[in-house]
Amino acid sequence: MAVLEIRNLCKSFGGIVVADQIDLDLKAHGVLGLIGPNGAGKTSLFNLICGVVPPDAGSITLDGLSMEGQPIHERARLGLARTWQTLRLFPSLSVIDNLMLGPRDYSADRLIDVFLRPTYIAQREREARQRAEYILERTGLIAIKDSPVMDITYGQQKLVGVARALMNEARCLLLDEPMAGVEGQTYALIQKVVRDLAESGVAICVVEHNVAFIKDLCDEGVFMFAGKVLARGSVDQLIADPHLTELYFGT
Amino acid sequence: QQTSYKFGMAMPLTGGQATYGNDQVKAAQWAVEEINKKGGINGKPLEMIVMDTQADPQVGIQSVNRMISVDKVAVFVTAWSGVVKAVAPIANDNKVVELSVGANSPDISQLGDYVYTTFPLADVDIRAVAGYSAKEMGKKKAAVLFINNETGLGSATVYRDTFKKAGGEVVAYEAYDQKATDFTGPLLKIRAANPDIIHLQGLVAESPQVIAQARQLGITVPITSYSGIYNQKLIEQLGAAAENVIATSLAPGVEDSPLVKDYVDRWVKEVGRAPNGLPYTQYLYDTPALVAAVFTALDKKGIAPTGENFRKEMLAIKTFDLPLTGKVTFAEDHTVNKPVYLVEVKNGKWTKKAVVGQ
Amino acid sequence: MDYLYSILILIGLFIILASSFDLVIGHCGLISIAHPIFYAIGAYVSAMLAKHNIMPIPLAMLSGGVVAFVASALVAVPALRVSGDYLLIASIGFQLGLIELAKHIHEIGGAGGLTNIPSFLIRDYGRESYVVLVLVLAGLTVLFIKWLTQGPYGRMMAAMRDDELAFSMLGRNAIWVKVSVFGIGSGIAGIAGGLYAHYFRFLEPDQFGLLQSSAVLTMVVVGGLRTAWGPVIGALVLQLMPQMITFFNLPPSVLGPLQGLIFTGLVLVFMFKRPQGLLAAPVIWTGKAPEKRGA
Amino acid sequence: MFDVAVVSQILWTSFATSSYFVLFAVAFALVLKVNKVFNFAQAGVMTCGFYAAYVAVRLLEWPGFAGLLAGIAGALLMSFILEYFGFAVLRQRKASPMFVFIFTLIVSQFISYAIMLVFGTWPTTIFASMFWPVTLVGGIAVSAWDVPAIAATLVVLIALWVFLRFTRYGQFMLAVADNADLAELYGIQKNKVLMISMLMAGVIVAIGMFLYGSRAQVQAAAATELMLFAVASTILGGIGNIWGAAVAAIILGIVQNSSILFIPSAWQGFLLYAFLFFAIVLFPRGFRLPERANKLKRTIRAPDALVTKQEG
Amino acid sequence: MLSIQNLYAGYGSLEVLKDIGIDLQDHQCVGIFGHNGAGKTTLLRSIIGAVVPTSGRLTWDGEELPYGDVPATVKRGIAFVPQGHNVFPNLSVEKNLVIAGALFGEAFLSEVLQLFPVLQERRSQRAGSMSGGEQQMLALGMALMTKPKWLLLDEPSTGLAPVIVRNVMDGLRDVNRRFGTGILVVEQNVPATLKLVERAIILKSGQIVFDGSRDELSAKKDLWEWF
Ligand SMILES: Nc1ncnc2c1ncn2[C@@H]1O[C@H](COP(=O)(O)OP(=O)(O)OP(=O)(O)O)[C@@H](O)[C@H]1O
Ligand SMILES: Nc1ncnc2c1ncn2[C@@H]1O[C@H](COP(=O)(O)OP(=O)(O)OP(=O)(O)O)[C@@H](O)[C@H]1O
Ligand SMILES: [Mg+2]
Ligand SMILES: [Mg+2]
Repeated sequence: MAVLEIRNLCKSFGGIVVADQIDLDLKAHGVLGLIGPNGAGKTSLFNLICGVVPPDAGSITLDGLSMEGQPIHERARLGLARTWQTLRLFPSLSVIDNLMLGPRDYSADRLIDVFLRPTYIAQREREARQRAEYILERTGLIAIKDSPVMDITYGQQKLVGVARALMNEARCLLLDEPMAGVEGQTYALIQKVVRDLAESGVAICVVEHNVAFIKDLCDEGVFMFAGKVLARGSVDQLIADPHLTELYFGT
Repeated sequence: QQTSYKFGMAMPLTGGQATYGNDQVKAAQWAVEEINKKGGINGKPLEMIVMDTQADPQVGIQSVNRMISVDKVAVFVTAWSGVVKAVAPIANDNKVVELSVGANSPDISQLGDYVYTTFPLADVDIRAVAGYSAKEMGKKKAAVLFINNETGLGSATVYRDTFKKAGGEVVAYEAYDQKATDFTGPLLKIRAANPDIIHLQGLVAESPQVIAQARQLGITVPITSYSGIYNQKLIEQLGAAAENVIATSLAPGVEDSPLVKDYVDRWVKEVGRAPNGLPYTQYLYDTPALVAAVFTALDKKGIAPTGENFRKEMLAIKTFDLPLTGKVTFAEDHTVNKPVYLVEVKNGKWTKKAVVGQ
Repeated sequence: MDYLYSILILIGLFIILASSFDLVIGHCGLISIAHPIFYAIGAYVSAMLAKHNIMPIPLAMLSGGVVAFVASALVAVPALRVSGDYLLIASIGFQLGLIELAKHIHEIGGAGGLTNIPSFLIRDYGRESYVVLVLVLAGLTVLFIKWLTQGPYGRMMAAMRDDELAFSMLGRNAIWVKVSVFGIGSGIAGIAGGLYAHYFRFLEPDQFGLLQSSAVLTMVVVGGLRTAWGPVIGALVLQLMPQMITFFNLPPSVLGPLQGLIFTGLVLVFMFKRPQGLLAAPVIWTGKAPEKRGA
Repeated sequence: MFDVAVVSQILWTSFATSSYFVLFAVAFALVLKVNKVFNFAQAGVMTCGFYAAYVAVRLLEWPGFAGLLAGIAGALLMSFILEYFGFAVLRQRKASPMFVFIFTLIVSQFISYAIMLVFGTWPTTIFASMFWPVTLVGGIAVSAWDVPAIAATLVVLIALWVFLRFTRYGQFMLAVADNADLAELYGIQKNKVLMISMLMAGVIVAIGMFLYGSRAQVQAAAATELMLFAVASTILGGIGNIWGAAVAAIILGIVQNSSILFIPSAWQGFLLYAFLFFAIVLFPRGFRLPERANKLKRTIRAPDALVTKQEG
Repeated sequence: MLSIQNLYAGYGSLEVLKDIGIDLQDHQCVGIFGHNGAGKTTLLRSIIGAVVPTSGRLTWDGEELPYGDVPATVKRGIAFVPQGHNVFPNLSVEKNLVIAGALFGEAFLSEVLQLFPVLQERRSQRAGSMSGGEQQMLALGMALMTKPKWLLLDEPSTGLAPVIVRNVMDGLRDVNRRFGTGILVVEQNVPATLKLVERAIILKSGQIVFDGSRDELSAKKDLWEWF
């Protein structure tokens, strides 16, 4: 059964159609690669799923629950996590503090709890810190865990974004160009992290222009163009299609 | 024994009201110099401690506290209703006399044993001008235009009630906002009501403009106001439009007393202009004289000049004859009563019209 | 001595006001300058409750805080949805609107002000006791805010200030955080209002206008935004400086403007010398010292 | 009460008086947009402009036009000092926006005290007389001040529009407003552009003050109140939208003047603020025009082969 | 010739670049590669003047570049496309291009629009609402509008689809040939870049570990492993 189901999703900005009757399923244990030329509507699709942009029509369900009209944070609470193409880290926090906000545990978020259950909150903090350190370890960022995020390189910032999304033990994870600007050596590392996550039952969707990366990572690919899903199949199949190749790689 | 006698002076020296406060303090200062030149309090100098209140209660509280605790004054002079009320508990608690000069809110009389006013309350001159308009000038339909703040509202009510009682009818009763820079709306409403006299209760800052706009809109009936607009500048600014404007004064004018004339001449000579709010400065000029009179009496008897003694002695003397404002008598309700002088702009000059309640 | 006491009390009250304002405007990044109106609400509510003997004064002060807390929600819930600069104007509208309203309500003294507010503690234990009370409460406020902002909740506020969208995407409710913090800050201001009312015993609506806002804001910013002790230093310096200037013995004819000139001039000098505030906040949010926050 | 003559008189006069509000609001909005400063020191600049004109006309007895120039010079000087010795320094030292805001607040107080010290506190006007003769136009009293004021404002607005739209530095201002650091990468000198925008605001404000001061009395602290109105207009007009601020200033001006016809006078102040509050709650983004997205279209298409394949 | 000698630069106490010496011939195409954090961005930012070097010399044809004065450097003919946040988000695409070129002589707009047809299509769109890749194209176009003699690019292919990467690389080669613009490009996408550049420099922890022609790099098997 699909974790995330998108049916007949439509959205346009003026004359620009970014989602044209999109139907898409994200399955547990799977990594779906989303490719397509610039401006195809990939980021917009993520924005629609997350509630950043309201759709013109269509429905999105997560684990069978409709997400219509839910605000962003409610969707995240249901088990949706994403990274941003434009980073969106918290510049006034250090790397580890950026991650510490990630866990999908909101029981201590109410101000009243700060007064009433201090020990509980302290315990939560410890757990979150352990988890953050574990994830930083796995993504190779542990050495810079206390640096301000503004002082680390672009490539590292990208990884912090991915790591922050990993903190949320989400049902469905959306990665928007996680590798853009990241050095080649890190590819294997991230691929392993993402694959492990998929194996643990998470549905993952990755947007990437680095086809080699997508090919190694994804079970299946989707090709988008001008807001439409043009094709779905294994990444090799997509690349083999001469029409898609022309659109995406040029001739 | 005392080597000098101190009293406090807490006035707005900055902020929106400083226009008046500064000139009033200057007047008081001249008076203190005068008194000291004439020998002070039996040869001992009279000292005035000046503090800024910004006409703000909180600042006023601090200034007055400072004068009482640090400078140990037995009596202090202050003005502006907010400050006068805010510092009243301090005066009462410390048994220090508070002399209000120019706060015209009627509940002054209920502020406690140590709070007195040397200035007639607001209703005195408003009542006089309303009564005079209805009775002597024979006006039947009045319009009231006032600034929408506490004093404006209070005075407007007094005018309306008095004018009605005197047999007139108030055909328009309009307020404008404190921040307004244009007065067409209320003026048009007044024009539509077709009054034969208009009473304007505003601040110096905008009153000339209100009159100018009234005349521009073709309203030619006489306009009365209170002492705020009684100054030479109004005539300069408005020219012919100032004709038929009537103001009040709670103190004798230049024509009534040679001392006042000397006083105004001194302003023109030393400062280059007439004081802002002439009558108020006259009262302030006279306050040190009042204080000095009490101190002198205490000094003669060899009584320590504490607030308590000051109050007792002041009430014992009861009536004071002061240089610029004439006789003043403290009434049972802590207030004083005075005659009201009416002045009118005629041929480009302020001319005396009448004295009410002499 | 009254002079000294009233200065100490005002310093204490301004420490409370400035610290709680810093919580709202600095730590939470909510640009509202209406803080004094919650101070006013606390003051008026407490004064009225005590004046009419509805409850004992300490309870009345607390109720003032509670009413301020609730009132803040009136501004926060609708206005925070749009956040940023719009909160600013909504808050100004709320502040000046309430002040206008208060001027028209006779029962609370109208524009002329509310007099004869019962005093508290002073009669039985002397003024010193009130000074102690205010200063102790000021200390508690500072420590409380320090504790709150250095804990996990402080981290949430920092993140929300930086990027609300990314913050929501982590499943956290930005509006709720803002409303809560705004409420807490306003509630504290409300209690301070009660303390003011029962010492100075006179309240006037115009006291709580934009002048007061800018005074408190200056304390926070000149002292140092987002620092525990910055607002304290700001309150101390900006409260004491004008008092010291009154001892300069300036000639009365130029006294007012000159005092103002010296005061604002000195503040400008401070601002140039320390453009991050007298105490500068660390570049990034740092919680409690790491050794403490570990096991 | 609601006859045509009254309503049109009110509309006309409030339209004329909104001229200076428009200027103050536009200047404020410009500095907010380009320099990213809530410049409360504008009150100080306004005061300087006014008193410079006052000195020229009343004390030196120059003609009105020279007075206007003097006013502009005064405001320019103040703006220059403010930017060169104030904002530029603080910017370089990386002061936070809130800090700069407080700085402007203190500067404006400082200037007002300094002016008080020199000129005293008595309110005054630029010309000795503040009475402007009126002509009746179809029953409406049009004062000799109204038409020149409206004309001057229009001229300023058009000049500003042309400047921002067609001149190089106007374009640079937009760029610096958007991303000042990036602008430097295209050879744009940030400091110069920011200075120009401050100076332009100075000129605009001086003209506004000249208009205001020839009709109403001004004293050292008066500018603050006038400026607060500009702030409200700027925010209502949508921050970053200079023309929105101008429109908001006119609307606010007219609302304030004509509300007397509908609202009991005692409640005017209160209702104005209530209006402000609810305007924000109901129109949270200011009175903003909808974005012009409709013109956009994709012209690059997928090859037909693909589209048919998908459908088939 | 753009020459960098004994350059040291960093942020506060952190020293990022250590003793960098590079001579860049006019009209050359040079690629800089290296790990995340190697100091590539810092190097470009020092040249353009956004980072003030702690020591060392930056000269162009013997003249010192104005340290720390970005506009002056740019006006001399050096353009820089930073990584991310590199367009004016609230202005239209066309305005972005016009403003970028305003200080640099007659319009060059049509050439740029030809290179990136999407920009032509979106002339009136708000730049901030464009997709990541579209913004990257716009930023490149803006840099070209300044008709630079040297073009410094910080990871220009980030977020671009392969077809566009190809276009960009072709376009850059074209610019280099037609106008003689020197190109200094920092890239992670080594294969694509190697088709463009004739010389490659590899940075490691702020120091140059390799500087040679493209063929030399291809020959060095050990360095290849490294990527
Ligand atoms: N708010 C908006 N207004 C107008 N057009 C928009 C808006 N947001 C996105 N677009 C347009 O919609 C199209 C799809 O954008 P989107 O960001 O989803 O592309 P993408 O597939 O993620 O591309 P890339 O790979 O370059 O990141 C783009 O052409 C973009 O210009
Ligand atoms: N503003 C800054 N303040 C402090 N340190 C910084 C700053 N910018 C970069 N650094 C540090 O300088 C070093 C080099 O950074 P630089 O951005 O030059 O690397 P890079 O080679 O461009 O990496 P990437 O490929 O990830 O963009 C890094 O260790 C980084 O943490
Ligand atoms: Mg995208
Ligand atoms: Mg880099």
